[in-house]
Amino acid sequence: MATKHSRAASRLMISPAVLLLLGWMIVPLSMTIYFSFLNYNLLMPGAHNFIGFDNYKYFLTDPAFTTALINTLVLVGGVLLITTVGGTLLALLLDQPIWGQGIVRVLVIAPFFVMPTVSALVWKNMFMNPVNGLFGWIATSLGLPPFDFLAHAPLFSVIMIVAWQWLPFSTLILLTALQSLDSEQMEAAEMDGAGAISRFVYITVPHLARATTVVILIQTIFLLSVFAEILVTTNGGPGTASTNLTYLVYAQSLLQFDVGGGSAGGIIAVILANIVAIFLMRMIGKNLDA
Amino acid sequence: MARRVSTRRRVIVTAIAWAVAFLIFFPILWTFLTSFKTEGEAVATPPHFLFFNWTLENYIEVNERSDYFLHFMNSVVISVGSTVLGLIIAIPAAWSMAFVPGKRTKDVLMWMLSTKMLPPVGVLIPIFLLFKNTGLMDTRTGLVIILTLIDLPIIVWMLYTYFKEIPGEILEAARMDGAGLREEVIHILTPMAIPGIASTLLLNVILAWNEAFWTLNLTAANAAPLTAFIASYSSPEGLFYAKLSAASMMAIAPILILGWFSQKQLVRGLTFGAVK
Amino acid sequence: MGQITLSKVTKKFGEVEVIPPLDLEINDGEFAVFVGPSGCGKSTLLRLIAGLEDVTSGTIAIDGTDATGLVPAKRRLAMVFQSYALYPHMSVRKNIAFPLKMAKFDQAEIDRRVEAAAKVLNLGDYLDRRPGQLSGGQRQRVAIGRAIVREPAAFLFDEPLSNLDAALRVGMRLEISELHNRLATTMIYVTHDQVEAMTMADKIVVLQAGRIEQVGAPLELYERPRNLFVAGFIGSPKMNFITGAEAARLGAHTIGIRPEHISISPSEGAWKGTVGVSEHLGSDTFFHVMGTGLAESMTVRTSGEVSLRHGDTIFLTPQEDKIHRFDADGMRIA
Amino acid sequence: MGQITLSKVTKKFGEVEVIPPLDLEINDGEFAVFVGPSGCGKSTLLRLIAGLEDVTSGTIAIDGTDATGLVPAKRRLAMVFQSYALYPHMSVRKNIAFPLKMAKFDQAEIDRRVEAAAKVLNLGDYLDRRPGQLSGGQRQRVAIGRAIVREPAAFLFDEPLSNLDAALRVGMRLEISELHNRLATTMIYVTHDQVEAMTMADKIVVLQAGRIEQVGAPLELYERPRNLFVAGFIGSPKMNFITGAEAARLGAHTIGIRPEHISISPSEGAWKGTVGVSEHLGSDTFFHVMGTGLAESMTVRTSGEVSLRHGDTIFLTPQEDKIHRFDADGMRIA
Amino acid sequence: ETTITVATVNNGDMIRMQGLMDDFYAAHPDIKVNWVTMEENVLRQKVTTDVATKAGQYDVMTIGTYEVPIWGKQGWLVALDDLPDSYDVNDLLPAIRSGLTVDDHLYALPFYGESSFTMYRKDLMEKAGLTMPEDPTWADIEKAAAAMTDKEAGIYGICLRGKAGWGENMAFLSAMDNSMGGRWFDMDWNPQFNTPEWKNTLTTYLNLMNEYGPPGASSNGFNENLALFQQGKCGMWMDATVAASFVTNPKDSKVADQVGFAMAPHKDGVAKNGNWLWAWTLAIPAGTQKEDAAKTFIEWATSKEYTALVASKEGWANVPPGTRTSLYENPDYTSAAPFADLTLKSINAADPKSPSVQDVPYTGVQFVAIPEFQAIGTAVGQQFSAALAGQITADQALQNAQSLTEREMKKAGYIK
Ligand SMILES: Nc1ncnc2c1ncn2[C@@H]1O[C@H](COP(=O)(O)OP(=O)(O)OP(=O)(O)O)[C@@H](O)[C@H]1O
Ligand SMILES: Nc1ncnc2c1ncn2[C@@H]1O[C@H](COP(=O)(O)OP(=O)(O)OP(=O)(O)O)[C@@H](O)[C@H]1O
Ligand SMILES: [Mg+2]
Ligand SMILES: [Mg+2]
Repeated sequence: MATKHSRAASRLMISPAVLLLLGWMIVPLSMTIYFSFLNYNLLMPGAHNFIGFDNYKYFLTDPAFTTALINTLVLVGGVLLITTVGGTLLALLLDQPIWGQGIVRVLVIAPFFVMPTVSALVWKNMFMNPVNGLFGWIATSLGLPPFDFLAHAPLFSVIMIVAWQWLPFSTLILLTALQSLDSEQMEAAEMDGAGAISRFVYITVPHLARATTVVILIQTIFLLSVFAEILVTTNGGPGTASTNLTYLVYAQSLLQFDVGGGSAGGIIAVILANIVAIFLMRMIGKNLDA
Repeated sequence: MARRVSTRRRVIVTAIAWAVAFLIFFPILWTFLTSFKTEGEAVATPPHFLFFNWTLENYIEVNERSDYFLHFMNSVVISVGSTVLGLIIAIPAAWSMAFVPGKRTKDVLMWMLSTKMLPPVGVLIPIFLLFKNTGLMDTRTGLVIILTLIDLPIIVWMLYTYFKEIPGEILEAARMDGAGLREEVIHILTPMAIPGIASTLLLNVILAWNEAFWTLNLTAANAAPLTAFIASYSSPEGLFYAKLSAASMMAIAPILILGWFSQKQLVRGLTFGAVK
Repeated sequence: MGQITLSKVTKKFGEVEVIPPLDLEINDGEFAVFVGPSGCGKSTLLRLIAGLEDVTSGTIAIDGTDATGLVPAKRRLAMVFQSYALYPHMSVRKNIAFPLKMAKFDQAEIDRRVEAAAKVLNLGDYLDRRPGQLSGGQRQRVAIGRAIVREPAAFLFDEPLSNLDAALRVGMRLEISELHNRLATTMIYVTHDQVEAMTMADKIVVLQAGRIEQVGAPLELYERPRNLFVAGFIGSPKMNFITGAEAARLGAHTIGIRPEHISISPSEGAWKGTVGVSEHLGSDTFFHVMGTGLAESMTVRTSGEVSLRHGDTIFLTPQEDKIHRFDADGMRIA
Repeated sequence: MGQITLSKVTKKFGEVEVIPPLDLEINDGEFAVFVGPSGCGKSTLLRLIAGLEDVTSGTIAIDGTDATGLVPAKRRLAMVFQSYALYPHMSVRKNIAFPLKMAKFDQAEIDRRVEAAAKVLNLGDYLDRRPGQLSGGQRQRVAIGRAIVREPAAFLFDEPLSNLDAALRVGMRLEISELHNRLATTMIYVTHDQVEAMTMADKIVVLQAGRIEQVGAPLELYERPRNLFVAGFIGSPKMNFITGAEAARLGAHTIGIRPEHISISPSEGAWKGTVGVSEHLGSDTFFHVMGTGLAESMTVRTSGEVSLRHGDTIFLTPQEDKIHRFDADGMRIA
Repeated sequence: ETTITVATVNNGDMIRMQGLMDDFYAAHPDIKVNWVTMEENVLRQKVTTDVATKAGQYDVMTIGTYEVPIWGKQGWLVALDDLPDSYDVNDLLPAIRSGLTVDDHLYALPFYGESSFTMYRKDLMEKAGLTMPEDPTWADIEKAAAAMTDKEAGIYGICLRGKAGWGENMAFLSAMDNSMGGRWFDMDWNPQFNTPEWKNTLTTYLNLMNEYGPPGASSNGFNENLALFQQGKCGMWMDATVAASFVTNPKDSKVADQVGFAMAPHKDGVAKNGNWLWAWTLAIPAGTQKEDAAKTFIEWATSKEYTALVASKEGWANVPPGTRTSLYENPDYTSAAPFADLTLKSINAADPKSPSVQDVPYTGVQFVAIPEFQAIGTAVGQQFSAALAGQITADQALQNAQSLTEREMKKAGYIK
């Protein structure tokens, strides 16, 4: 495979993608870094003087920062937990012989196609709204006071909405993985005296490890930048109860038009995202090789 | 494992599966139903499930108010355009990673993916300024470029996992048969990877269709896709559930239908090499 | 202990009857080999015995007790699969220990048995590797190790060597034979390799389309095939079949003569023909002889090197006592 | 035309030298077979000739012109891969036409040649099928078809039959041999199957760890192996090797004698031993004879059925003129 | 032919205008209008970014009284000094007009204007045996709220904004604080959240909402409350005067004929009502290539003729209110709109130049007209919203508000 010709060709062929992505990373990022050292508010034109690390200082000491950091982790972790556990259970269910499997699959996959904005709007208004929403109605008809999801469990609500959107994804990957499990392996375990639960624990779960890693990697990429769902439902609130890093940076740069502060926040978010990325890559790199 | 599954068990499992699927699907169904209600019925307590006066009023009103077709076409052009452009760039890259792997191939792939983790808000203002200065603001071209860039890593990865499954011997055979690099990619690799390319295309059309940050922030009137269309229904004055539902259905229906028709394809491609 | 008795066992997949009613007895300690063309039901039969498929009707008894309704785990049988079906995420040690762990043995006993199995199979050095890091032959041994630790009543093998390369196959064949000699446990072995069947079996079961064509010791099948199918199936290169006048002369519809039972002469003999392709293996030479008027081509084996060229005329003489005679139904005429 | 000359060719993968400097000449029209143990560099050598890998040093000439730097497409060689590497998305016709299309032949010429190839290979009925709808043997033929249409200077085959089942393998082996007779084009064929090597080759190249151990006609290698490695590698079952006094008696460090060159007798002979495992194939029986004091176990082949039981005492007599003698370096003593 | 792009907010009057464009096109066949309708927050974010970076995506922007003075001062807007006589610029309500004027240049034309007042359910008041004074105090309100609340029946005595945002809950709370005698900053720009006035404001607000408000109030903004009120779930609602036409429109409102109006409440003894002043206006960003067409359009959209057009097509009750004196002198309007009187009164009562009974260094009633206010207002709004959701106490909220405002003001250099 590897002759001089093919190696040269390989370099040529990969370079457009690499160069584009490099450009995509470097150009805006260096502008962002530059802005992050300026006193630059969109609403105040004129000289944008250099202020050193002040923007970073303000961003990092913002009381909302720690909350946002924790919220980001809780959000990503929570959704991952729900989608992997739920996805596994659902995949197991769909792997059984059932009537109308095709239709069930179609129903289950549907949320994945829904725009985040739409799903957030629908959940917020038609389900979670305590007065007009269906959940409120269900609670009232059960004689309970309606629960105000977005006020009293804002982060949880956002997690639920996001998890709803991503559940189909994990379910499908895990289902495909499940179906790829060598049936001889299952039979071998059966011959070895393993019951249904043992087979699940010792054979199925390890078999799904690789698929789960991929689910985690892909979802983390998208979950780190969850934004529309928060903007539409809670605006990061009440207080900062559902503000994640992305939203905090958004609030800084687009609600306050503080480009300097927002850029500093963006850089911090980039750094944190890369820490997560490195961590994930380690994990996945290992698991994908095996 | 072809042992008998008792009918009773099958009935129970089927019932559970249908119930769960129905629950998962319910929000969409409910939106669908609500879109045919009047605003009053939309918030009625207790809710009306099926027995209400079905009306198309909301769809008519939404259509009058917004140029749905323009937004729809924008969405189509932007999502398909960015995906196709992405594929054109990604196919050679994936070829070289899959068939001429070097020591750093994996690192390059992982680096590419990590660019996807950059929070877009962090670079919005720079991009905004760049777009302004290059005249890309509010153009389909601009959005196609941006979405191509943000989805490129995913496209490369998906193709890479697909290409890796293609035996290198076939490409070598083509080389022996006198094919140059171009012929090899065009006549052999691409057609062989059609299922993979198709599912990559589908997934990325969906991702691009639903992308709501850049499409909202870099468009005004001309290039605004359906994400912008839905943004104008998010909380208007007065009762709006029915209109919101109608607009929502109009925004998601095309991709939902596409997704349903191609779900087999999509599922195969979605696995990102997770399943061997 | 490990006597397995199948009585009137049938198996249908949907409407298709893959196994018509079938009786079979495998004695304790016996090495039984199932052979037959692809799709004839070898694997299905093995899986019925293992309990991985339900019989459609009939009974399966193990050591005299009815096991028809038992789940696989309860039948005290161990199976080695064609793909080995090792658990890829467990070390060799864990793989081998798995059945014991499932049977709730205590750790000390597990360790003891795993060590013992590893010793028998020469796996000591690999206990902490994953299956992915082993060669084909080593994997094979792990699969066997997993089978032996439980001390089963019988072993079931489904084409365990078909994934190995030729050289390794020979080695593993001998190892399994030795293992059988050592453990003296009943083994049922599915293969479609002639040589494996002939060299390993105490008893060969020849199947065709789910029916048993013949059961017997290898040489018995070789020397006295019950019908044309068995005659053609056992032996390589294939027996030469001759119909027509020459067969009628011997009072048969078809006669068969193996390549090694024909002698060759440049000058005189029973049948005359011309040499076609000849294959020189060093130790033997196979001549394909054409134009004898008896069959399209007759294969003849000679030891060592005989130099005959393409197109040479030669004469063939069968060893009369080695001629097999079959009637119009293809059954042997005794 | 298709003369291939390798001079001082070496190949390193990173630091590992897989092929040390190697010279080899393959003549026009010759059928050369590369054999050797797994990992010895057979495929690598073939791929170097094909141009699918770069040589680290040395030159490869085809028909006298240096081809070392040429891309595969320019070398006028055709290759048949182990997996056939058919293009699954093209019909058989398109598959076969592909090299012609790449060479920009006009459509009429392409059609003519495809038809001709299809006729030669009996593929006429399948031209519009996809590879996925063909059997293993048919696929094999399509791969060959794709190779022959371009009328290459030479064909390269990398274990083309190893994916086929035993019966088909025999058939395809004959077909390839016939093809070679018909086309008289140079062929280089990699295999690790003894029988293929012996029956097909004009010239066998035995490789070990990238080095050529011996080059010669099949029977030459069988009868006069240049060293111990070749002696042990060619022939199945393996040659028996004896060292020590018995060898010294014949003025050698090691002597070798093939199983078929030893005769057996219950009462008298040169060497005495006891019968170990015996393998009855019907046509032949192999006895593993122990306790001779010469080697751990000696293999003896007898034709047909000889009834000896495990533990019987027997006497072996080698055919003196068939004894191979080797010196302390393992080289043949002429 | 010129195409102008108009960025606008998705509220009822604006959407109505989009349906009436045929009239404009008939008069100006050479101009085509491209609408970009957005939710308020998105709109604000996009037009601000656009105008500040001079991206030039829009030729007309819908902005509020908060932006106009700031942007006008920056030179980001086209001054509208040469309006034709037929436009009758002097007809604009003085309070509104002065809010859109910087250094004697008018920078935007008001599309509609509003103040805030109290809307209540006459039937429920009657049932409770109470009457609503025309100028109620907070004590009156609390009494009425308590009397009207019937949670079993899904009736909540009072609905107020709770959704965080400087234009959402903070609009209401800033105005309410004024009516309690408080202010945002003292004359040295020190935030005042540590004063008794703010404490009083917040505790009163929280008490009202917790006892008598609907569930989920912390995510209710204007629109959510409107929906609630229209369904008859609210006894009282203090909010923008424009809401009046919606809640009295029988097509959308179940309680159309039961709505009464009163001034925004105030604390006993404080001579300021909690009424704000706001207008949605149309402005032209400096640097647009299509200034003339844009001017033509905004003049049409804010003209008397447009008002008449709406009246003829949709009835007088639906015309955009609060911008022209002539409207309030028109008997057709005053008779169709029972709330006209109080609307005008409320608008006139609002005084952005001196919003509080105490002295302030800033202008604006429900906002502080400095660029930093959006950020601060929203951040404070989040704290108060969190207090309403019960996540923190009122004291904590005030304390957080105080410290974060100090922080931002320091960062911006107002205080050392
Ligand atoms: N689960 C199944 N459903 C339907 N038919 C089946 C099933 N399993 C096997 N069969 C059919 O039963 C017949 C016997 O199959 P079986 O696998 O036992 O053959 P085999 O002798 O093992 O063949 P091979 O040598 O190819 O492994 C075949 O015709 C096969 O198609
Ligand atoms: N791309 C490569 N990179 C590094 N080492 C390689 C590569 N390809 C082959 N090798 C090494 O070169 C040696 C020769 O390999 P080659 O494939 O030529 O053997 P082979 O004789 O064809 O074996 P087999 O009979 O198993 O096909 C082996 O040790 C192999 O590990
Ligand atoms: Mg089988
Ligand atoms: Mg090889």
